[in-house]
Amino acid sequence: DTTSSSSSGNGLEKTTLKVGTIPVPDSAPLQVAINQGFFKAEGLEVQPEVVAGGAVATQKLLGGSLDLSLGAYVGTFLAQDKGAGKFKYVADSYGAAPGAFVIMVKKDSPIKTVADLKGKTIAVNVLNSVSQLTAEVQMKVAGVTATPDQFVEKNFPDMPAALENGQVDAIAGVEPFITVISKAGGRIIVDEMTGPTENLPIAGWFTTDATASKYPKAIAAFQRALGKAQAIVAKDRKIVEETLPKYTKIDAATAAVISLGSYPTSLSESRLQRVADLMKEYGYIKNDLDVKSMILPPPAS
Amino acid sequence: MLEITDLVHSYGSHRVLDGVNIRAAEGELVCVVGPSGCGKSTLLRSVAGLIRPTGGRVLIGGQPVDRIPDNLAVVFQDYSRSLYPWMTAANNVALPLRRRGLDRRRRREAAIAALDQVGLADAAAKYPWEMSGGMQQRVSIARALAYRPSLLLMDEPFGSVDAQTREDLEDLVLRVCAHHGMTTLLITHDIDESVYVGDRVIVLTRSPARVAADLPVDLGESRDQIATRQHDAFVRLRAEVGRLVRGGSPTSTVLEKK
Amino acid sequence: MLEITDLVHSYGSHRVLDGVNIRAAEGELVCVVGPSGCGKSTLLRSVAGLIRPTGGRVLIGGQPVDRIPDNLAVVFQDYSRSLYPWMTAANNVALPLRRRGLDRRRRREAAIAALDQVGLADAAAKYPWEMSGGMQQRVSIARALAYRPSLLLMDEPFGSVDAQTREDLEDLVLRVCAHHGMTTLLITHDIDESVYVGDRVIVLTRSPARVAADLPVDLGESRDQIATRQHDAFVRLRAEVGRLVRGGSPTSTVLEKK
Amino acid sequence: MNVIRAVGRLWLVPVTLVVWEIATRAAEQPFFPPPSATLARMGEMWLSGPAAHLLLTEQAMDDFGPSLARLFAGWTLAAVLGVAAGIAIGCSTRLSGYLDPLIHLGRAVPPPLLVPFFLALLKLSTPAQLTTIVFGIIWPILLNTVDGTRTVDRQHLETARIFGFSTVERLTRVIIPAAMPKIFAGLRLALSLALILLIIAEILAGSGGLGYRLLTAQRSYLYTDMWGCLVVLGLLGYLLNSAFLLLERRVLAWHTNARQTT
Amino acid sequence: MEHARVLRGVAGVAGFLAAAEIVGATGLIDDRFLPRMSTILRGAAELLVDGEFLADARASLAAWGLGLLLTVAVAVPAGLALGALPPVERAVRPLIEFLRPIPSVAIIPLAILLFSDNLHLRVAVVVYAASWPIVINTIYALRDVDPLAKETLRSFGFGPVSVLLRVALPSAAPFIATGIRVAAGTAVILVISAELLAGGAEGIGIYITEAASGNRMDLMLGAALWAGLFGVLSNTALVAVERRLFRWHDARTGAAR
Ligand SMILES: Nc1ncnc2c1ncn2[C@@H]1O[C@H](COP(=O)(O)OP(=O)(O)OP(=O)(O)O)[C@@H](O)[C@H]1O
Ligand SMILES: Nc1ncnc2c1ncn2[C@@H]1O[C@H](COP(=O)(O)OP(=O)(O)OP(=O)(O)O)[C@@H](O)[C@H]1O
Ligand SMILES: [Mg+2]
Ligand SMILES: [Mg+2]
Repeated sequence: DTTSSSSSGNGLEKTTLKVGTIPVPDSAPLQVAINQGFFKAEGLEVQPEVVAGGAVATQKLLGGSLDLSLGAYVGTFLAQDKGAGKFKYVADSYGAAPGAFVIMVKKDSPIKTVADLKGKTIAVNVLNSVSQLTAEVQMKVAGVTATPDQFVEKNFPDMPAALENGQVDAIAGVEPFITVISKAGGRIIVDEMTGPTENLPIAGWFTTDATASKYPKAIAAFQRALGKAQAIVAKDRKIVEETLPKYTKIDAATAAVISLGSYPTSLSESRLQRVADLMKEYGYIKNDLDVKSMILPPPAS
Repeated sequence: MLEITDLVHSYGSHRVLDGVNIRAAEGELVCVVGPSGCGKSTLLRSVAGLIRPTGGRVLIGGQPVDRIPDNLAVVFQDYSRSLYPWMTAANNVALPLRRRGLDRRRRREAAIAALDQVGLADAAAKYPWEMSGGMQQRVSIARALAYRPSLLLMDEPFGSVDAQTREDLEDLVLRVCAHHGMTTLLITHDIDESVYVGDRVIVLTRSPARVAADLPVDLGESRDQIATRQHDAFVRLRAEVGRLVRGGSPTSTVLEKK
Repeated sequence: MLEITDLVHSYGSHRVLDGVNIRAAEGELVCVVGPSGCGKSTLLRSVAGLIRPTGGRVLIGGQPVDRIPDNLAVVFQDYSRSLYPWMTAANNVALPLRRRGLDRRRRREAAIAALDQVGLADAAAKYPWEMSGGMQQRVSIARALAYRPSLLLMDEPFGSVDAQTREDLEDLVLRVCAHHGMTTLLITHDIDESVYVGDRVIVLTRSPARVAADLPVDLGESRDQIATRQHDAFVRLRAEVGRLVRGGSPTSTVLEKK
Repeated sequence: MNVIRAVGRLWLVPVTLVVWEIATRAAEQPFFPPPSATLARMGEMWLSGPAAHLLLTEQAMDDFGPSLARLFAGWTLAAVLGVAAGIAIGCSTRLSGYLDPLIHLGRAVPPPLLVPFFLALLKLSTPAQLTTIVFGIIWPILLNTVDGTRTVDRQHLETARIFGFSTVERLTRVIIPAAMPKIFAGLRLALSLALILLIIAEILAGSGGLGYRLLTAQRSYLYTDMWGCLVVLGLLGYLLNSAFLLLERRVLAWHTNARQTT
Repeated sequence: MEHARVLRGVAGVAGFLAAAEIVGATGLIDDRFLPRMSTILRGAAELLVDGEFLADARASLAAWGLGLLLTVAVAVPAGLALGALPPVERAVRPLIEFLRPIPSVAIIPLAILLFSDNLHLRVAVVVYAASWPIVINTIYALRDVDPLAKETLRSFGFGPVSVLLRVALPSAAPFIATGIRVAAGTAVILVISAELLAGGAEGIGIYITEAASGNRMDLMLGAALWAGLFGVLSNTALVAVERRLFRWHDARTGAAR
C-alpha cells in the first residue's frame, strides 16, 4: 500500500514511492540512485514502474497509481496548458547533447538538406513531443514551414522498417535506433538539438501539485537521493553505460558506443523557460506558461 | 375437474379449434381421437396453459387456466425433444420431483421405481441419445407418472413402442391413474386403445376441430387386455369410433354436447 | 437386392445386433417387427451406411455397403429432426430431387404432387414447425416417395397419424413401391400393418437381436384394407406374428433361415 | 405506435446522458468533460459545414470517409474469409487438426504487435491496415462458424447424406442455414471489433481517419475532441449494429419463428 | 484419434514456422527490420531461462486468470438476463452497442484514472472488453433453446428462473463455452495491450516495452510467440473441459463424426 506512512526517524509522510520510468537513457539517474542505495539511505523505498510515455504518466499521477514519474517537459507543459492537471517538476533528468536526437533518411533518399523536408512525412515517436517541436524548429531555421499533418506517430522500433519501406520519408530518432538505421545505410540530415535548441532540456521527474504538497518531506528525500545520483552520472558516462543494460534491453556493447544526452544537475527555471517559449512560438500552447510555478526546487543540502 | 368450454384457437388466420367443449370429472380418463392435424396437440397445449387460446375457456378445478396449472404433467408428442440430453434417464425422471420436496435419495428411488415400471430398470444410467425411440418415449411416460400429477396430459404416449410394451403401458397408466385418482386426457390414434383405456372417448372432426362425438365407455372399472377386447360392447364401440373418425355421423349412442 | 449376413453391432460393450440375417429380393417389401429397443433402428442405420457395424456384411445389389448407397431414401423414426426447419414442406420434399436432374419447376411440381398424395396439398407452403406431428411425418414420407429410390428404408413411418390416414398411407406405399419396383424395408410396431403391407415379415428377438422368424405373407399381390384383413391367412399370420413378438417360438410355418 | 416503441427502446439513453452530465459537472475532472461540451465540440468539428454537404465539414469527410471505407472493406473481407475457413475447418477434422493450434496461436497475439510485421510485409499502409482489421476481427467469426458447422443436428446431416446431396448442396442447403444463427453472432461481434481494430490500425499505420484524429486529440490533451471521437465510435457502433440486426431479422426469420415459445 | 490430432497440430505449426523461415531466407522480408523465424525462436528460447521474463509472464498470467474468471462471472449472468428478458435487452441494447466499439486505447486512459492498482486496471480492461463475446453468444444461444424443452419443465410447474437455470443454461452452455474461448483469447491480448499502453511493474507487455527500447525485435516477437502459445494451451485446456462437460452435445450433433 503506497499510502502507508512510516514511523521511521526522519518523519517521512510516506516511505514507499511508486515512480514511473521509461526504459530509455533518460531515466538512468533513478536507476543509479536505486543501485547505490541512495533512496534507502533516506528511508525511502522506490518502486520503479514502466510507463509507456508521458501521457500515461500524467494520467497515472492524476489517478494516484504513481507518486512521481519521468516526463518530457514538452508533454507535461502541454498537459498543464490544456488544463489536464497541475504538475510540479522536482528534478531534472536528461538534456540534449550533440548526436542524441537526429533526423534521418534512408540511403538513397532524395532528401539531402533540412529544406528538402518540406511537405515530407516525418515519423516521431509521439506526436506533439519534443522530437516534433525541434524538427519544426530546424525546418524553420532552414527556411521552410512544417505542417502538423506531415508528422506521423511511430514507435521507435518500427521506424527503421517504416523508413526503408517508404511509409515515411524521414524519422526523428534516438539511440539505439540511430545506430540501427546508420548500419542500414541511413543518413543523418540534421541534429535536432543545434542552434535554437542546443542543450534543450528533455525530461525530468515530476509529480502533481497535490502530491507535492501532501508529501513534502518524502519528495525532498527523493530529491536529495536523486541529486546525489545525478551528480555522479553527470560526471561519469561509464556508470550510465553499466546501468543501461540493467533496466533496458540495450546491451553493453551498444551502450558503450551510442550517443547519450546530458544529465543536468540542477532544475533551472531559465532553461525550462526556453522550452515553454519555443512551444508558444510554434503554437503548441496558447498562453504564457508560468514555468516557475511548475518547479519544486530541491531542498538546500 | 376439467371444463373446456367453446375453445377456439387460430394460428394467425388459420383456425384450428372451432369451439371445442369437453368435460372431465375428477379421476376420469378421457381419450381424444381425431384426424392428423385436426388440432389435438393444440387442444392439449391450451389445457396445459402453454398457449393462450384465441377464445373460449378452460377451467381446472373451477379455476381458469391463465398460467400453467399446478400439479400437471404432460407427455409430449415429440418426446425426444422433451428429454434433456445432458441428463441420464434417471435424472430426467427425478428432475420434476424436486417440486415435490423430496430429498435427493428419495427422488432417485422414485425415479428408478418409475423406470422399472415402464421396463427400463436397466437404462437408468443411459442418456437419451443412447436410447431407442421407444425407450425415450417410455422415459417420458415414467417422468409424468412418477410426478403423480392431479391432471395428466398425454399426447400419443405409446406411438413408438411395440404391441406388447404398449399393452403393458396401457395397463400401467390405467392402474396408476386409478390408484392416485389422476384426471387424464390422453390423445391417441389407436381406436382400440382409446376404447380400452378411456372412461370416455371424444372424437374430433377434421380441422377446424369440433367435438364430433363424446362416447361413454361402459366396460366397467377393471379391464383386461384379452377379455375386455373380446367384450361385445368393446367391439361395438370401437366400430363406432372408427366410423366417426372416418367422418361418419353419430348413431344411436348419445351425443353428449353438454 | 439386399443381403444382410451375420450382422453384429455393439455400442461400446453393449451388443445390440447379434448376427442378423435378412434377404430381400428386388421389389420386395420386407417388414421388420420386434420389441422396443431391440435394435431395429440400428439395423436400419447399418443398411443405410450411417453406422459401420461391428461385424457381418451388408450387400446392396451385390455391392458391400461401405458408404451411403446410391438411390436410397430413408424415413427416420425421429422425423421431426430430419426435416429442415428453414425450408417449407414443398422445399423439403423438392430438395433431394435435384439429384434427379429435374429443373426447378419440375421439382416443385413433383413435390406438390407427393404432398398431395399424403394428404398435405394445402400445407406445401408451411414450415415444419407450423405443422402437427403427423403432418411432419407425412412430409418426410412424401420426400422419400417423391425421390423414387431403388431402396427405401422406413422406421415406423406411420406412428403419428390417425387410423384413417394410416390406412391411406399404407396403400400409398404399397402402390408406389409396386409401381416403381422399389425394394423396401419397413420397421413397424403394428403387427396388423406388418402383415398387411409386407411381402415378408421378419420378427426380431429382444436385445441382442437375432431373427426369431422370417415369415412369408401369402396374401397375393393386390391388397385391400377391408377384404385382406378379413382373409383367413391374414388372421392366422397376424396371430402368429403376435405370438412371436411376445417371445413365443415359431410354429408350423416354415422358418426360413436361408 | 412507432414513436412509443422507439421511446421504449431508447429511454435509457437520455437517462444515462443526464446522469453523466451531472456526474461530470460535479467531478470537474478535465479528462471527463460533460456530454454537453462534447456534443458542442462535435458539432463544431464535424457538423458546421455547408448545407450542400449535409452540414458535414471537410474535416468530417477526411475523418469518416476513409475510415468507413476501411471498416467495411475489412469487415467484409473478414466475414468472407472467416465463414469460408470456418466451414472448411468445421467440416474436416483433418484440416482442423493441422490448423487449430495455428489459429489459437494467431488469435492470442496482440494485433498492435503485428502491425509492424504487416507493414514490413506489405510495405503500404492501406493493405497493412486492412490486414490488421481482418486479423483482429476474424476470430469470433471463425470460431463461431466452426462451432456452428460442427454442431449441425446429426439427423440433418444424415438426411443430406442419405439423399446423396452434393457437397455444394450440403453446404448451401444444410450446413450454412443450420450454422447461420451462430455465424451471425460472430459477425455481430466482429462488427464492433472492426471499429476497434480500425482505430488501432489508424493509430499505428496511418495518417488519417478517425483513429488518427483520436490520437492527435489524445496527444494534444484535447479531451473534448477525444470524447467526441469516442462518441462517434459509439454512435457508429450502434448504427451499424442496428443495420445488422435488420439484416439478421430477414435472414434468420425461420429461426426466430421456429424458436419462439408459444 | 487424439494422437493423430496432436501430430497434425505439431505438423501444422512446424509447417508454418518453416514457411516463415523460408520467406525470411528468400529476402521477401528484410530481416534487418523483421527478424527471421529462427532468430525469433532463439529469442523465445532465451526467454525461457530469463528470470525476469518468467516473473513478467507469471504476472500477466495472474491478471489473465483473474480477469477471465471475473469476466465469466459477470458476462454469463448478464447474457442470461438479457437473453431471458427481451424488454431489458431492448432497453440496454443502445448502451451496449454504444460501448462495444470503444477501443481499449481509449478505455485504458480512463481506467488509469479509475484504478490505482495495476492488477485491478488490467482485470478491469479484460472484463470490459472480453465480456462481449460471452454476452452476445449467450443471447444467441438462449434464442436457440428448443422451446419444447422449456415447455416441458414449465408444464411441471417450474418457474422461469428454474427453467432458465435447468434448461436454458445447460442447452445454451456449449455455445456459451465457445464465447468463453473467444474471450480467453481476447483476454490474453487485452492484458498485454493494457501493459503496453498503461505500463506497470511486471508483465509480458512491460517486457516487450523494455525489449523495444533496446531494439530487441527477437525478444519482442519471442514474447509475442509465448503469448500465442499460451493462447493455444488455454484453448486446448478449455476444449478438453468442454469435451467432458458436453459429451451429450457432441452425441446429438455432427461433432463426433
Ligand atoms: N448411440 C447409442 N449409444 C449407445 N447405445 C445405443 C445408441 N443407440 C441405441 N443404443 C442402444 O441400442 C439398443 C437398440 O436401439 P435401437 O434404436 O436400434 O432400438 P429399436 O429397435 O429401434 O427400438 P425402438 O422400437 O424403441 O425404436 C437400445 O438398447 C439402445 O439403448
Ligand atoms: N406453431 C404453429 N404455427 C402455425 N400453425 C400451426 C402451428 N402449430 C400447429 N399448427 C397447425 O395447426 C393445426 C393443428 O395442429 P396440431 O399439432 O394441434 O394437430 P394434431 O391434431 O396434434 O395433429 P397430429 O395428430 O398430426 O399430431 C395443423 O394444421 C398445423 O398446421
Ligand atoms: Mg399432435
Ligand atoms: Mg427405433
